[in-house]
Amino acid sequence: MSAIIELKDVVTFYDLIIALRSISISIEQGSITAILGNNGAGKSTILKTIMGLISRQPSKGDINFLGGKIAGIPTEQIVRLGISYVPEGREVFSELTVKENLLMGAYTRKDKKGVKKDFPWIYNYFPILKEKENQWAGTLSGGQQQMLAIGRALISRPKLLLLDEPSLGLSPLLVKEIFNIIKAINKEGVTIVLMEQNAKMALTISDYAYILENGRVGIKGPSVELLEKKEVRELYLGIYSGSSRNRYQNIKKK
Amino acid sequence: MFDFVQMLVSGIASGSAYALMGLAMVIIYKTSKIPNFAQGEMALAPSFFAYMLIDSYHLPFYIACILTFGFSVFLGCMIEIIVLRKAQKSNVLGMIIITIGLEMILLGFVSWKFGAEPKSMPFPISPYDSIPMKDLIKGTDLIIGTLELFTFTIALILMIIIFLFFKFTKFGIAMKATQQNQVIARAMGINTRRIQMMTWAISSFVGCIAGLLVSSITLHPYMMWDPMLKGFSAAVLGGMASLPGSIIGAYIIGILESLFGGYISIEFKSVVSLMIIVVVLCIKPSGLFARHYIKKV
Amino acid sequence: AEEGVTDTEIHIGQWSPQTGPAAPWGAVARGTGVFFQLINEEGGIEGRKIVYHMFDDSYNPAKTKAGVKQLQESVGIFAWAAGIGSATGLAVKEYLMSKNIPWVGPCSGSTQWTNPPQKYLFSIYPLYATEAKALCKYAVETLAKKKIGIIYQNDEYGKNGLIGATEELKAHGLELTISIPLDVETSDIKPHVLQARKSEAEAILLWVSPFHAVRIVGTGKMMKFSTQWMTSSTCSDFPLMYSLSGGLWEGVIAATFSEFALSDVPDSPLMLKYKEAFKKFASKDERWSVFFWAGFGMVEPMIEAIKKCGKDLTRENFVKQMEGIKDFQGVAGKNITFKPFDEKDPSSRQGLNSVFLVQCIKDGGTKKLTDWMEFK
Amino acid sequence: MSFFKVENISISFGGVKALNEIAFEVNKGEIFSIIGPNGSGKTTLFNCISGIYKPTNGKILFNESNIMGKNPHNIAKLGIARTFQNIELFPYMNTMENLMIGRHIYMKTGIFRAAFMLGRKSFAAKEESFHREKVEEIMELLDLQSFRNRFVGGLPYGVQKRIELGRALALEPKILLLDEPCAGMTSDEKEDMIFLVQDILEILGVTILLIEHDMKVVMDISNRILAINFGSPIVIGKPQVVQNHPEVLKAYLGEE
Amino acid sequence: MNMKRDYYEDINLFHSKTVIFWFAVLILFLVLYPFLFKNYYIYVANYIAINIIVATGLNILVGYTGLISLGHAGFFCLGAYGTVILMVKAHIPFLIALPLSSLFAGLFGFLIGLPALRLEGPYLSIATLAFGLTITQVVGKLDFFGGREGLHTSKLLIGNLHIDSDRDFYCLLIPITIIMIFIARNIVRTRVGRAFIAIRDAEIAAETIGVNVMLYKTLAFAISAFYTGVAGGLYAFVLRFIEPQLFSQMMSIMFLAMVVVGGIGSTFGSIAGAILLTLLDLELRNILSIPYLGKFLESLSKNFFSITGVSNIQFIVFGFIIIFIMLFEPLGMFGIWIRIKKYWKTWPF
Ligand SMILES: Nc1ncnc2c1ncn2[C@@H]1O[C@H](COP(=O)(O)OP(=O)(O)OP(=O)(O)O)[C@@H](O)[C@H]1O
Ligand SMILES: Nc1ncnc2c1ncn2[C@@H]1O[C@H](COP(=O)(O)OP(=O)(O)OP(=O)(O)O)[C@@H](O)[C@H]1O
Ligand SMILES: [Mg+2]
Ligand SMILES: [Mg+2]
Repeated sequence: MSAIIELKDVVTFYDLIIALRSISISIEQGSITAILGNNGAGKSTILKTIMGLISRQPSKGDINFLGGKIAGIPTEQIVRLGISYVPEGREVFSELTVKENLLMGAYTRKDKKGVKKDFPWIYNYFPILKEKENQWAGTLSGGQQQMLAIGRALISRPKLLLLDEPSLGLSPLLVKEIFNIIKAINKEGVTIVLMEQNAKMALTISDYAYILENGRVGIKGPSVELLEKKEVRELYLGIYSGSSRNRYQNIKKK
Repeated sequence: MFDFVQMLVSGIASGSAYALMGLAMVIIYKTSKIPNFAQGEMALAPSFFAYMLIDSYHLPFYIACILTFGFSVFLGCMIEIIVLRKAQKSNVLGMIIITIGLEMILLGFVSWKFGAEPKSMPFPISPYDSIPMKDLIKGTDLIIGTLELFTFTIALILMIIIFLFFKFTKFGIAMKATQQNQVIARAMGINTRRIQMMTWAISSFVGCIAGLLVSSITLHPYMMWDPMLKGFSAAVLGGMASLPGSIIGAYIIGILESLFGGYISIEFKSVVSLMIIVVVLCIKPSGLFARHYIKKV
Repeated sequence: AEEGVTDTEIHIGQWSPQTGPAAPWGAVARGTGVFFQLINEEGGIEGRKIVYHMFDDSYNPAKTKAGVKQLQESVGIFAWAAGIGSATGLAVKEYLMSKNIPWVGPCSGSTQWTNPPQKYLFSIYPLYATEAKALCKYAVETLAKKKIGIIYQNDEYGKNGLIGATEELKAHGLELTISIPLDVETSDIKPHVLQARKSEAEAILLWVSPFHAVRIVGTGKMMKFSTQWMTSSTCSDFPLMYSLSGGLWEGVIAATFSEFALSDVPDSPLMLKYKEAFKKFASKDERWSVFFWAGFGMVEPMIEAIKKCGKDLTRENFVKQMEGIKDFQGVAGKNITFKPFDEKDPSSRQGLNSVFLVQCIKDGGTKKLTDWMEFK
Repeated sequence: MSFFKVENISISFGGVKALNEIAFEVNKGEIFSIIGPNGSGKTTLFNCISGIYKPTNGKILFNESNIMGKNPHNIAKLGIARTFQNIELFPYMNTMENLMIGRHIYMKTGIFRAAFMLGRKSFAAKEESFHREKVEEIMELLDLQSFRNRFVGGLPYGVQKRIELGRALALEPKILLLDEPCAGMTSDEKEDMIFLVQDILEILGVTILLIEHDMKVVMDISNRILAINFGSPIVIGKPQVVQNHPEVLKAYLGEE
Repeated sequence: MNMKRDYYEDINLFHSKTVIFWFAVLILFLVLYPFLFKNYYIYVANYIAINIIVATGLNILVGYTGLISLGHAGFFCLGAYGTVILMVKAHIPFLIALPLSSLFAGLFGFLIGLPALRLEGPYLSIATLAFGLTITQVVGKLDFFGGREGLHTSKLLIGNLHIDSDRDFYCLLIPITIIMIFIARNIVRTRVGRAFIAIRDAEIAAETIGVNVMLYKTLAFAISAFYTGVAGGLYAFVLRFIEPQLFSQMMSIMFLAMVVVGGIGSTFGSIAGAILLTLLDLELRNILSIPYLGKFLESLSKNFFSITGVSNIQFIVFGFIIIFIMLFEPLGMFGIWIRIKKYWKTWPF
């Protein structure tokens, strides 16, 4: 199998602050890739860089999608190539209704009929959205907004789906659902990149994973292997040996 | 009684120009959340352009008109590309000041080129012709200006076309999406730049029609100030985000002013109608036809 | 020597709105400029050329004051000529008077120039009330109209018109049938015309800006309201008004105070000279308009007084010569006369009290209706 | 006598009942959690308590007095503080100032005293220094000193969450409402947050109402839990009880 | 790390010795100013000082509280007329009349603040605009206020001192301005100011942390109206003559522009904005007398435009300057100042 998207030595700045220091990532066609890391490690920045949402970035390096360079192209064109994106923190259009939000998700699609057919498909995954169809997205509950953001990304029928913390604020039941949905969509042939704090879940469903540390790729490898690694278990899965209470006290003393 | 009807009719007549200006402002507001204070001057410049074509180059009115439409669209696009696109980082207040700056520049150029003396535009319909309704409705002496009827028709047609266009294309929703969150709108594949450019072009075109109609009465550099302000008030009364709202708001203002002038105080009619708008807004904070959004936390 | 005067130069200043909504009035100051060029071309006065300092105040009194101060202090102005607007003038009046700087011919018919009279301020422009009186008198006596109304701008200009009309009608035992105030900034005048029509007035005075006047007359036609429209000298630029109104201005009667306005009498030699100067000095986009020649008329007496001063051009002497002007006849006005300063007598500083009436005929031409009518 | 009590409050939006006859009681010094599926009305409940929404009926009793219908700022003055699901900080203030807003109700400087803040002896200056010291203590507790002069807008998510908590603590609340404090954190950081919350309880003796979707967190630290669905209460009780309640399992946890 | 620190330092107006030094230099300059410059420049300075007071006050409303106003000329009008009428008709001395009428303006500000509790953005701008128009219309209508003919101010007496010339007035005005700026600075960096910013940035959060939004929004209106009223009262004595049309819509827009071009939410910015825009407004009329440029513009006009409209170039330049500033730096002149400071700090590295 070949790589659908490839980042080569990508460096990204926010003004003068460096956020990504030479990141190289390659994502296999049809796979689920997880990217993990602490707060501020640069996960969201990777996605924003791919989407071209940070102006004049990446400042170095290449991004190739399906063999073509996409670094520096306007966002809307990148989207048209078949990438869709669930931003961090929901970012639904709050003064559009749920339905209109979904329509915007399908903005790049030309087949009106197909879009119409896909609405039930989304509503099937998230029945609550059907119920709230004509409600302003801004008045949805946090979790409902998250569902909307995911639905909005799905309805564009992407080749590559970038998910930034899709499980944020969802109930345990739905978190499982989401991961099932992700798997199901992946089965339909969509490549998925997943940024997650819920490392355990992420590693369970993904094929390959990268762990970022401070703007660099720290550990990478097939997810099954990472699940076994001691440092991963300790730092990202919260499985410790010894009393963790003391650990926190120690940190505080530092 | 006929007095009342006559006042109503003339109120509607003066509402039409406000309606077009309001419409033009709403179109821009819908994508960028800025009240465009340069709207009046964006209508002024094409009107003078038409005058120049007719006066200096002796073009027939209709050809000059068509060229002027082209000019207005071009002007709208250029303003967006050269100025507003560069101002993405500014907040709403900054944008407002930028539109005020634009207003000064456009006004300055027009006055520089044409001087301050009023001119008369050779408009095919005289503003002072009228259609007496005597024959249509027996026993009345109701009078409707020909130009007013024309303006009214144009306003309605334009409104319907624009309304349908926004209603039945994705464009309308995409505009709102752009207004609310440009970055995410782009991430949905919406070409926000093109949308913004188009809205400026359309709005400039609508404003240009308003300008030409107003200029048929007199043509001088400050002629659009009052229609712009009234159009803005009308749009606000209707709810800045609603196209039909701006039209209906404009007619409400026109009628209110007319009735106030007729029955209560002719001097304070503008002020009183503004006061009424404020009272209405206090009851419906987002205008008559826009839903009020309260942020949920 | 006196401030602003050298052996070769006399510095004279004027403010005017060249920008902003009042900019059409700015033609006055440009007219004055052309007039001074004519004087200089003829060799100046006693070997002194006039250096003319005109600045734009956008009709904003704060800017007027700034400009006057700046010129006064940096250049040193001998005297100020004309100056457009009541508010702008009132903002600098105190400053000029306190420094004993002469100011001749403020370009508006306000009562505030001479009430109370100021030693260094000479007003020429006939009071707006005078014009209204003349019109009313004509309407009542000659046209035999009984029902006379007025639409007036709700500022000083309009209100003086209202006062004049009321007074004159009272003298004839009449009252105004209707008086309709009009806000300066409004553009919707239909309610006004509707009211006027309802009153069935036979003659209506328009004490409004030219722009509003045209619209009122036009809307009147639209509303099938026929009456005798009458208006002030402000709206007496018939060629312009005729073209703006698409010919509807025909038949309107206006008060005026200069032969300039007339197209039905042959030009006097003086006038020919002025027209020649206009062709020679004015820029090509300038029009020979009422406002433009007002710029000539308002300063003629001033030049006369400077001439009379001869070599001894001081402010004191200048004022003395101004006071000595009696029955002066330039192109504007009739028998302009000033008197020695008397605190209690406004007429000592009001030079012109006469107007005459003209009617607009085809293509903006004029028909002289009356001879000079004087009101004290 | 109950410390804090909600009596049968209801509210609806456009005909849909977001809260339906919710009632519960919270004891002083406990951690009381509220769980429920998305859109079940948890945040709405917080909004009602803090006065942003006005319920249609029922009562909210705090120290026996009804606070329902009061304005949010008056409720805050009684000592009820909260954090938000989506961070609601003041992005153009630095951390210190964000926390100082939390001291707002304790300060007395009005415009006149502020206007004449001359030298360090003036009332306003003394008050300002005093409260800055207080805030410093909170910053120390939450480990925020390194951000004290940074605008909060560009700070990492986790830090912002902590600042928001700090702002609420600066109010010296008697009751603290936490809306998903651990969302978007790694398990490591969650752990820190848990200990932090427990510390707060220990040191400051604040009563805590908690909304959280991470069951591990909820089960670890709550004294009692209220589960709601579609705005109606399912069950109130000890963690184990709630965790094993069949309806909770079905609607929320998705375990058989 | 030593946590014990002096918190007064945080809030001290002068953070360092250099700031104190420059402040002293500024004061010295202001004291010498009337002796160094011509009367005209003193008039300009007075005019600027008045606009600074307005901008500082308006900034509290627009910059700090985030509410827009297009009607501040109305408050300015109230202050001016209030002061003059109290002095002319009721013979109240200036030093009492000015605060009284400013308080009156502040009261009006409070009333206008009431609709502002529900309105925002364009809706609020129309509401304030309506207020501005109404005030001037009403004042122009009532003969008690001198109608459209305007009013002359009476002699300005403070104690036995005649304040007559621009220089005298400068001596009165500059200390008032400095005090007003100082007070504004103090207000915005303590509790009240923080509450304003909180309302601007996150209203609901501010409410739930105990900020009385209703009170503070109306308070912001009242304070800024008070400031504008003070400025209005002083303005009457700069011109020595007032009439309703002075207080036009354009004036309100200019006030807003000063705050925004200066940089919203910064007192320094408001001062800079007021200085720049006032200077442009007053001095651009002289653009045609600039050597070479003036000649060039005139020949340009002759060939392509019209001579009669040549003065309108000042609008064009004005427009370009404010657009340029806003495009270059959304935070206005304050933002530019910050950039320069940064540049100097890192210079020459
Ligand atoms: N708009 C911005 N301006 C300046 N710095 C930023 C901005 N956004 C992010 N950063 C910085 O860039 C770094 C990476 O941020 P990023 O948002 O990519 O982290 P993340 O891994 O997604 O963290 P989280 O888990 O909190 O979402 C952080 O140090 C952050 O402070
Ligand atoms: N202002 C509002 N207008 C309309 N509906 C609203 C409003 N506020 C809340 N709702 C509705 O009320 C329901 C409860 O919302 P709430 O935010 O309380 O959910 P929640 O329990 O906090 O969910 P989550 O865990 O997803 O945050 C939702 O269906 C939401 O759509
Ligand atoms: Mg992130
Ligand atoms: Mg919630």
